Amino acid sequence: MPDPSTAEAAPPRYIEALNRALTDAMEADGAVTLMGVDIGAGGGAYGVTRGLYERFGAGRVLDTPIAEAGVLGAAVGAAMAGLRPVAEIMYVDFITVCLDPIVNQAAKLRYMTGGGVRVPIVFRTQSGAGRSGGAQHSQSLEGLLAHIPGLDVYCPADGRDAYDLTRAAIDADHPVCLIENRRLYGKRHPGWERDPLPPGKARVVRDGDDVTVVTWGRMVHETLDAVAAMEGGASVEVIDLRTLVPLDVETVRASVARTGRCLVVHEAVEQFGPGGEIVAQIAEHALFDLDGPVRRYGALASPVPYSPGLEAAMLPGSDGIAAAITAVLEH
Amino acid sequence: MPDPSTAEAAPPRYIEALNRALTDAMEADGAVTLMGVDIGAGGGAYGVTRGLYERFGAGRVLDTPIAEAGVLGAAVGAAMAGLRPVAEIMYVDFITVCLDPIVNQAAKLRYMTGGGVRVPIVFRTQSGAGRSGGAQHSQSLEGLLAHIPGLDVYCPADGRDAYDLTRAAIDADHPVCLIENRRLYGKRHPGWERDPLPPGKARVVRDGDDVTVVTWGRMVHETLDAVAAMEGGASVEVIDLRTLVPLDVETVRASVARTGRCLVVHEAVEQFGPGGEIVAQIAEHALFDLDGPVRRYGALASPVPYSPGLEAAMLPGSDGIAAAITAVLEH
Amino acid sequence: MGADSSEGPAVADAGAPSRPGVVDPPGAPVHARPGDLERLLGRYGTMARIRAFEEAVGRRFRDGDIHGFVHTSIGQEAAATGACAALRDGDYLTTTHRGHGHCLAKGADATAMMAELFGRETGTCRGRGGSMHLAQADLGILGANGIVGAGIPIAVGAALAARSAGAGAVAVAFFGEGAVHSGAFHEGIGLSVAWQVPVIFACENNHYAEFTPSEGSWNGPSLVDRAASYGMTAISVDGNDVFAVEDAMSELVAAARAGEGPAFVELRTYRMGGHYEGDATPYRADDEVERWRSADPLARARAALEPLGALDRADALDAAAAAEIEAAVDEALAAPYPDPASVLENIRA
Amino acid sequence: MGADSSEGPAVADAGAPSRPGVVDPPGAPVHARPGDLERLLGRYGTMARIRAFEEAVGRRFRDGDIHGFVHTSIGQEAAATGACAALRDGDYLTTTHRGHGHCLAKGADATAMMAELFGRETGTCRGRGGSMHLAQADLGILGANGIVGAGIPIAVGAALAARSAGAGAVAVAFFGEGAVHSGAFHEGIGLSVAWQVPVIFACENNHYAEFTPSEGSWNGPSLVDRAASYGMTAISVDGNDVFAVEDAMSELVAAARAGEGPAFVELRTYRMGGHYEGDATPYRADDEVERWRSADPLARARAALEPLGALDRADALDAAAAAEIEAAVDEALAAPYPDPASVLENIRA
Ligand SMILES: Cc1ncc(C[n+]2csc(CCOP(=O)(O)OP(=O)(O)O)c2C)c(N)n1
Ligand SMILES: Cc1ncc(C[n+]2csc(CCOP(=O)(O)OP(=O)(O)O)c2C)c(N)n1
Ligand SMILES: [Mg+2]
Ligand SMILES: [Mg+2]
Repeated sequence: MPDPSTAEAAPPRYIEALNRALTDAMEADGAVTLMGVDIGAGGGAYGVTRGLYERFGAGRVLDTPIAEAGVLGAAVGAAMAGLRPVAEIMYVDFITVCLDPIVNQAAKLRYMTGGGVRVPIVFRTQSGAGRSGGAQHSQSLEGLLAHIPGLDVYCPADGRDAYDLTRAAIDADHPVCLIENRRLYGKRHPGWERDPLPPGKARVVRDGDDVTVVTWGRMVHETLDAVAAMEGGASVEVIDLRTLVPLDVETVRASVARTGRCLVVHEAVEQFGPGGEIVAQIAEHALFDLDGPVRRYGALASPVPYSPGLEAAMLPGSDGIAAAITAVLEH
Repeated sequence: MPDPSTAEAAPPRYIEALNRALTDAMEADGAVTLMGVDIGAGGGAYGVTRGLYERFGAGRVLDTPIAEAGVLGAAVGAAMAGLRPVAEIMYVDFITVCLDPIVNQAAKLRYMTGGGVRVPIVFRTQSGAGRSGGAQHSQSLEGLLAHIPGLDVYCPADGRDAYDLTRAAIDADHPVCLIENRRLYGKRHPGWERDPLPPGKARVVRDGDDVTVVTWGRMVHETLDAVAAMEGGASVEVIDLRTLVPLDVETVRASVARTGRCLVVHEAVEQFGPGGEIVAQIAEHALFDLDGPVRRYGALASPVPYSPGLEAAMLPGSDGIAAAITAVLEH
Repeated sequence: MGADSSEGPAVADAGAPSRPGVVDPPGAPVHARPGDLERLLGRYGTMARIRAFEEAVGRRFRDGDIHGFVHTSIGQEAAATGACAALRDGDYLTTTHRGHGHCLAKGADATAMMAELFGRETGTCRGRGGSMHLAQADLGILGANGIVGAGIPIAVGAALAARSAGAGAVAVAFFGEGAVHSGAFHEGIGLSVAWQVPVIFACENNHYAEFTPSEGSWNGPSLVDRAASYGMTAISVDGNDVFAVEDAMSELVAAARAGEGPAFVELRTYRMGGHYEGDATPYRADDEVERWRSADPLARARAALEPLGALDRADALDAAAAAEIEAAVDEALAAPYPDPASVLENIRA
Repeated sequence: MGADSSEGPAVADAGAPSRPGVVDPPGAPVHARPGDLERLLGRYGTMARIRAFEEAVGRRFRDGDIHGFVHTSIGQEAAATGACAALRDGDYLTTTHRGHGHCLAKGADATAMMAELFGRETGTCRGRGGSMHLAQADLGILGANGIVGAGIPIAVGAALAARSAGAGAVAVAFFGEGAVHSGAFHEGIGLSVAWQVPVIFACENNHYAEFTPSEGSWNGPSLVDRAASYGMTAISVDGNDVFAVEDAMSELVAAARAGEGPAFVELRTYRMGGHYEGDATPYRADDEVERWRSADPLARARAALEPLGALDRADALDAAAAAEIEAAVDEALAAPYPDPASVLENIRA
């Protein structure tokens, strides 16, 4: 997929990779149809869909009123009737107003009909705290979605995956929640020339022997920063899960079998959060590989506070990650 | 609280305990106000609120149209303005149509206002699969709610707790999700004469030395059935968590420190489900107490199928629990 | 959806106070002209099949062959039959927890439907869905739904896809009058108006939402005024007159096919049974039910067939329907349950 | 809510195609009689304070003192001022992401509000909420809201509680015209009608929802027709004429206090700034903004004050507002940030 024309000197920004993936998917298949609030003429709240309205027209890039439950329900119907909708939820926090079409309709319809329908639909959304978005614009809710059988959950951490996972999500014949990270939109990440990986395949971002850190999304970069800044030269393996569902337990298990120690890092709240699944998978299947406790490091059990100092205290960051790695190593 | 007059020979049914708790709370405080679809003149889909409309009138037992998001939003406003609403969501599956008032409003308002408001509200709902309710009427979604800071989550497993946790939920000055189990409604459980326990306190339902089973809701009874039927006389400790938030990690940890083995059982889907939190708490803080892997046993990662045989294959039941206990013991 | 009678007390014996009555039933015969005989017999046959199906459902439920919640549509056969008569292959519909009639009228096979209710591998959904999730994509039946209102935006989306496909197909959303208060109704209707897609909102007003009478309970406008306020054609018809329904729907469907956008129709009818099988309906007066019995959609069709001398043919259709459904029940009861090992099939595609 | 300009490309430079224009502004002076002078000066003073506050917000945002998303209400001061002038202590309101004006007009302290925007411990919400979650329960301000439409049912519930309390209090839900398509609007309004509670739905039609003009985009009825269809009083007033707003609101509020149930008012106004601070508004024509500048609510109040010979007093109010807000900014900037160790306070009560 990285053909010569896209393997330019500077890798595209994450947001450009998303835009390119949408463009390429729309070029490749006339059934791909975008819908969402301000995604058309306005180009999207953050500009992800910029230019698509002009290129593909109002019939394939549908601006909608602020009626997300209706829009997503319509996307479900459109998917069953032959389109491949990509419906945007401007912030993942807003799934609270439109969860039924995701959870009770899209996720279940193929199963409930005994395979009688396909629901090829992408729920595009984004999260990303740390900029005083306030409690209703800062949540990381991928754990809720990952708990619902029938939904894939993809969380690209860099430009390459932004492109590949968007294409994979649109190509899939089942519903996918694609959770972008808005604090990565403006970033150019190395690795654009990488071969694409499919969903369900984790990526070892950094090799190491002493401890395995399992993470995804923006926390991949926070973890790399933490490791780079750590004294003492512990050898840290960093795994980017890329997709929570499907979950690549094998790669995690193989790494932990070597390192004997594990830390799971995520931006979501720790309490009943997605990290529990990964810890549980290890505790259930790799307990005797462990030389020390497997730990989670996520956000505190609090709504996201507005004030920067409070927010920093609530969210995981590179300092905290470094401390958590050290704690796991020292145990 | 169990005064002589209520300590009758046959314990009340679970549903009667709920009804009595609502009645007593409404008698005790004129601000307690019920609202929901068909809870008034109709007495509730399952009869939990029967008689309350006649006793307290239409001003305190409000029938509503099928508009759950509006009703719950109104409950939030009413709570901030001095009432103590108990809002019913007929099935926990329907939180998908009304999650915003729960997650983005009720759960966060006190925090977001720096303590400026109190939101004393109870979201009453019920779950309980295994009777071919189909994929949209059979989910166990307590894990979603437990992941949201600001929400308490109570799951009474017997009549005593049905009463006590309902009273505690209504008395709390913060939002509580009270998840009843409809397959327990008709049951009379021993232990009605027990002293009430507060939320956040787990209950050791059965003492044992070889393995700890942590569970809640209807699975408490399935576990007891499994243990009763098990051959070989393994000594199984059974803990009913009663409330997921607050979570009584201490009782679990102390038990596991003794038994060295642990199984978490829940009716919810295992994948990214609530069991992960409990396993993770043990793996993080009690790893070296373990003599074997800590395991989860929950529902398969599937929408709940309608056909009884499929549903039985998907849900945890006493046979499966017995097998899981045996597996944990044998490891 | 109803009481789990095996384990909890049913609501059936609730002593609900009396409630405001509902409107009087319309009782005239179906308005048919002589040339309509064959068409009327066709519609009567469909209604008879739905009636026979629902009656069998009631019996099999009481016998324990139907495992989950089940809601029948006895008394509402003309709405399903008349509305679906206005549709053709390629058109879509969504329906509700009370959707057996719509599925049959759109062409679903009674044996496969019954097998679905019995949870069998040969069911329309291979036993995975049950009554509340009946669906058959190749017939355009995009599903019954257990979430009130949820099918409305789904139909809007199907209509959007139909418009994109350009073959003139339409979508119909069936729903009860209880759904109009939901956000899904408002958002779905709003989108249909914004996009001007070919969808018909067919609201079966059977006067009750569960145990609550819909008239007079919530104030607010009539169903037609409510829908018209969004800026679309909105009409109300006698939903127990199969021709009245068919004629009205045919007009609305033709306009939608011609690109004139969405429309709404209220089908005034009555739910003769309980909300769910097992509901003893303490919340409504017996004489109300009796009064509506005189407006039975099948009886009214027979009243039109009588002067045409076709009652014997109607009897034959009744007999054929009874035989078909009996055979369907037998065949479905003999069908295998799904293999439990297949429980994880079809979660992803 | 807007671009995180520090890290992603802002939408500001999007080359959006031209869109249909919006309605022409109403430009007449506020309609005041001589006896109204003191009242008009009072209202003018509030509007001047809101204007000064919002302008300071813009400056402080550009200087980096305001941390999150922020949406100002320049051009909409008459709506907030006139509407809140009809309220008294004990009444409730809910507002939106664009709620500074409503909070000030209902009596919130500018210093505490500014401190909140700066994330300080002395803020109305101790720095936990920020602009989108401003609240002050003792003034009946039940919160700004980051979820479009969410405040509507909350106000309905407050009105329910007010009715139970029996002291004649009312609740006002402020929201933008973009919210009327949401399920929350429909369900909230529907409940208010069902329950007949004392709530006023105050819809500020500033003609844009983010980057999308609201006129002509979604078809459907006018705001007033939409609301009237639920069976409540629904009126539209010139939202840039502070007296027109106050008079209309006073009537609706009096009726609500008297037990006549909910009502709706459209306040026609215009958002002079961008959707959020930093939005360069490529989606609208400069001349449209210029035309609306002639309808500036403060200018129109001044035009009424001029013949009354009170312009100097208006100038004094401007100066006082400027001084108050400047002091508020200084005091708020000097206030401490919350102690990070307090991050887990007030999650449960
Ligand atoms: C969102 C939601 N709320 C509540 C229910 C429970 N429920 C099932 S059917 C029903 C009444 C529906 O009434 P109506 O729409 O008139 O349809 P009818 O049953 O009369 O055909 C209710 C409240 C539900 N299934 N979904
Ligand atoms: C449920 C939801 N969907 C989308 C958004 C993003 N959003 C924030 S403000 C806004 C436009 C609101 O327009 P309007 O109601 O007219 O208010 P205005 O900004 O004009 O004051 C949108 C779409 C949101 N905050 N909540
Ligand atoms: Mg009905
Ligand atoms: Mg607006």
